[in-house]
Amino acid sequence: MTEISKIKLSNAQIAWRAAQDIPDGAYVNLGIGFPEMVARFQPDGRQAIFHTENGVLDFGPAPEPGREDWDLINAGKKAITVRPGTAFFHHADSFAMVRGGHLDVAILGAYQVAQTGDLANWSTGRGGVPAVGGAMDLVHGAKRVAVLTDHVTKSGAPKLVDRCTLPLTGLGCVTRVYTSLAVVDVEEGHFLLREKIPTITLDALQQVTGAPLHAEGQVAELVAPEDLA
Amino acid sequence: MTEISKIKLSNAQIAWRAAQDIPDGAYVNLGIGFPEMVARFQPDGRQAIFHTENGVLDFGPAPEPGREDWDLINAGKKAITVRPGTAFFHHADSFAMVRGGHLDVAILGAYQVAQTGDLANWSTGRGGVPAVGGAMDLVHGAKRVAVLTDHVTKSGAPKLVDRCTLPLTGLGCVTRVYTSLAVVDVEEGHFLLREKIPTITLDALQQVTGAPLHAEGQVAELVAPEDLA
Amino acid sequence: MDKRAEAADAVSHVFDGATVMIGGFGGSGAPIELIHALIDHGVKGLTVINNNAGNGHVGLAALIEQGQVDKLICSFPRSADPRVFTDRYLAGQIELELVPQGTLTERIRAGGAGIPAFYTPTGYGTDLAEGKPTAEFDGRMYVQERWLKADFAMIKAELADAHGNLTYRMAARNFNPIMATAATTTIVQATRMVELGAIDPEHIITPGIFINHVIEVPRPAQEEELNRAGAVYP
Amino acid sequence: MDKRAEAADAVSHVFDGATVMIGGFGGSGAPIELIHALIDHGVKGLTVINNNAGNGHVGLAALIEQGQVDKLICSFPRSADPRVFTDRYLAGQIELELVPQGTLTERIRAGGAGIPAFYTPTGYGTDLAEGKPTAEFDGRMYVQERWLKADFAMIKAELADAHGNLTYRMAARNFNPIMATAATTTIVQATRMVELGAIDPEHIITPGIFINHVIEVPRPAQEEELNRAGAVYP
Repeated sequence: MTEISKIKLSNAQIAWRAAQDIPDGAYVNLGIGFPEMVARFQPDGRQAIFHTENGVLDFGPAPEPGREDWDLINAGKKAITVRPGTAFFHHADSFAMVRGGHLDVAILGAYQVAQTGDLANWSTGRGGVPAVGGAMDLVHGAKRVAVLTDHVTKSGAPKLVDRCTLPLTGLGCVTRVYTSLAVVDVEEGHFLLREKIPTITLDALQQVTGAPLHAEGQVAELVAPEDLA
Repeated sequence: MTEISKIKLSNAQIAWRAAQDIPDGAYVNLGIGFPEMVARFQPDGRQAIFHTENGVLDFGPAPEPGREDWDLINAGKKAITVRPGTAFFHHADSFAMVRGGHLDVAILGAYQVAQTGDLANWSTGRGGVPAVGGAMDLVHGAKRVAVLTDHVTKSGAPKLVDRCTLPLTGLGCVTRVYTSLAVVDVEEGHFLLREKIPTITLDALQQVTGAPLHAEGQVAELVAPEDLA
Repeated sequence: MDKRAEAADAVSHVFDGATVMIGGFGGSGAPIELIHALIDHGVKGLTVINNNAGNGHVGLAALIEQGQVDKLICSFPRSADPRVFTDRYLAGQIELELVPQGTLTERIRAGGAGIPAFYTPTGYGTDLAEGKPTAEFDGRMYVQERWLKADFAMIKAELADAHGNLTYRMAARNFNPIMATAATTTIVQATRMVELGAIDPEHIITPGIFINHVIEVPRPAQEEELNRAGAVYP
Repeated sequence: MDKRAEAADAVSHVFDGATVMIGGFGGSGAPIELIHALIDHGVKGLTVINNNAGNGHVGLAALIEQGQVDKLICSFPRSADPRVFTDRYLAGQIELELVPQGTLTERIRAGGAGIPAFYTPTGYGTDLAEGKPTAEFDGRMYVQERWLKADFAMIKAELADAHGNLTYRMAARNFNPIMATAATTTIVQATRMVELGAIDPEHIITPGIFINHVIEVPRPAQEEELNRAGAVYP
């Protein structure tokens, strides 16, 4: 564990890696929190179009502090801006975009991802006030549903698992997982390892993964820039 | 029969009578053809707001000949005009207004109306090319569904019947019928005679009606202006 | 026809035990002045439908704090300061029906459009679909969801005319147009009243057919700003 | 990203046997130039979804007259001059699925919104609901209807930008915005291309996410006017 925490990618590096898979002009929804970071790392020459489920398409970055207009926010209730091409619409139209399969990619956080593609990311199952928001909608409809996550929990338990033990967000919905150690696809009920950081062995990676990692041919090296902010 | 054809109200008079029941500010859909005539006879000081299911609310009358804009038409594909308050919307929003119960009145033509409120107004059942348009939608949702019709067919057969023999538009949907001889409500599975023209006896009216006419107290006189254009 | 009214008069029809949709997503599009008028009206036992559960001590949070809400139907009862709802919920003083956001949205839209039930992939196989009918279409499983309707909707618009034709302001549009369609009586607070015909027919987002009462509130309070200032209502 | 294209290129992807939604209500909003490009393309065996069945010998009527349509899904196959469809239909050369107009509309909207099935009161107890599942909700009977999707949608807009953000013109809006959402590939003919950002974000009716190809057609033909002039295509 100590070793892994030293070699693993930062959240910014995970977000950077996910951003490399987004083509120019893709329609993308970034989940609240960590996934929002993906917007910062779009490769030069590519411009994704971001959707926020409260009813804005193709919005711009956060305004300068003090310049916020609280009628212009994203799903995380953070202030955003308009840019040429921005469109406003109501919630039913917004979730028609989501549920109707019009997003190219949804990028979300996770508590657990199962090898079947099941996702648990809305409830720790520990009581308190439950809250789901748009998570259960976003996992259905987008052509690709990608997850950004640490490879293990803070206590070292695998987050890529055989079966989710936490309350599910959706069944069989995740297509790719970007972790702090690897890039893993979900295909036909198993994990397919696509990339891993060079400083971990396959065995060590398997040990912190809760279900078998399969591979087809070469597993590529997962290398992200060091100096990401 | 000869006698009835001499004493009966004209279509304009039937439309006039129906118009008297429309309060100021009511949201109204007039079916294609004969029912469209109702718009001409709004009492002074009252202004209904007309809906056309192709996507316009609160439109104005037909333009002068030669001034038509064929992007601005009603459900009958006749040219209309805008006026202060006009709104445009798409078909799904338009039928949400219809199906969602937001219209105060829909006024339609009929082949047959049954005492149960069943309506047949879309198909003569004789083959050819079937066409339904919005008829089946309009009969569900409006708070009142009124029918304008001759009391009998051209061959003298009753149009107010025990059971419809023609293909149905909707079950139990008609609330009031304005005929060339009478005003009849549909209540709890029977016809309730509200008004009749003074020149026909109750017996004679019953004879040209295909189901029993009930009455509660006084049957009012149905009198319409003579000089309607 | 003139639908203009005063806030106190318009909300005076809201009765004990009524179901009330309240527009807004967080503070954007929340009809703060109408909610406060409802607090002044003092009605009890409400079922409220909103995306959230209030923030701080104004607007919906204040309505809950006054003990006027028995049940909340929402997708995300969290906010920067959700204490009012959280405390009452954990004490068992308020019922919560948690609905995925897109399903909440579509249920409201269905209520307004006369669709009593529909099927959605959202929530299938999760705790939030427990006990709901399911069906397979084209090899995929779906959950049947029912429409949502309300006795009253209270919404916030930008421009309004006397017939209730409305526009909205940026992301403050959110739930407002769909809630306007799903209530028996819809009350709107608009930031600016304009002459009939002043809104281009192409730009009207909510046609007046859905609106019953229009209240002009020229400089509406913004929940986010009230909370940053530590406001408490009443 | 730039979605601008030529009509011939955009329609060249339409394949034999494809399902094609065509916008418009009668002639208003009918994308005549796109339909004529599809005639030039010469594809066969199409299933067409439109409210009507064409009028005269241009647009949809011409597409049918060329024998390119095997099946029509519509609500009202009548018009001032419906002979092309009528003759083929009575000769058994074209299949007709007749759908109540609001149900047609809602099925398309459902296709675009990821709702595989819904219940509607429309048509219950009539010939047009024969064989369809029914269910009771709150004491009233409803018919279950399925979504409609298409391989292609061809629509007509007023303004467009390079991302496919669109406005429409008056009652020509009709089916166009909902068909835009329900097809794998949506092709739009717009009367005027404008710069990105030139359409106010509040006034965009169809956001570009639903659009694949935008063709500028500066002076579009109007079906009604073509027919009054006795036009025939090709």
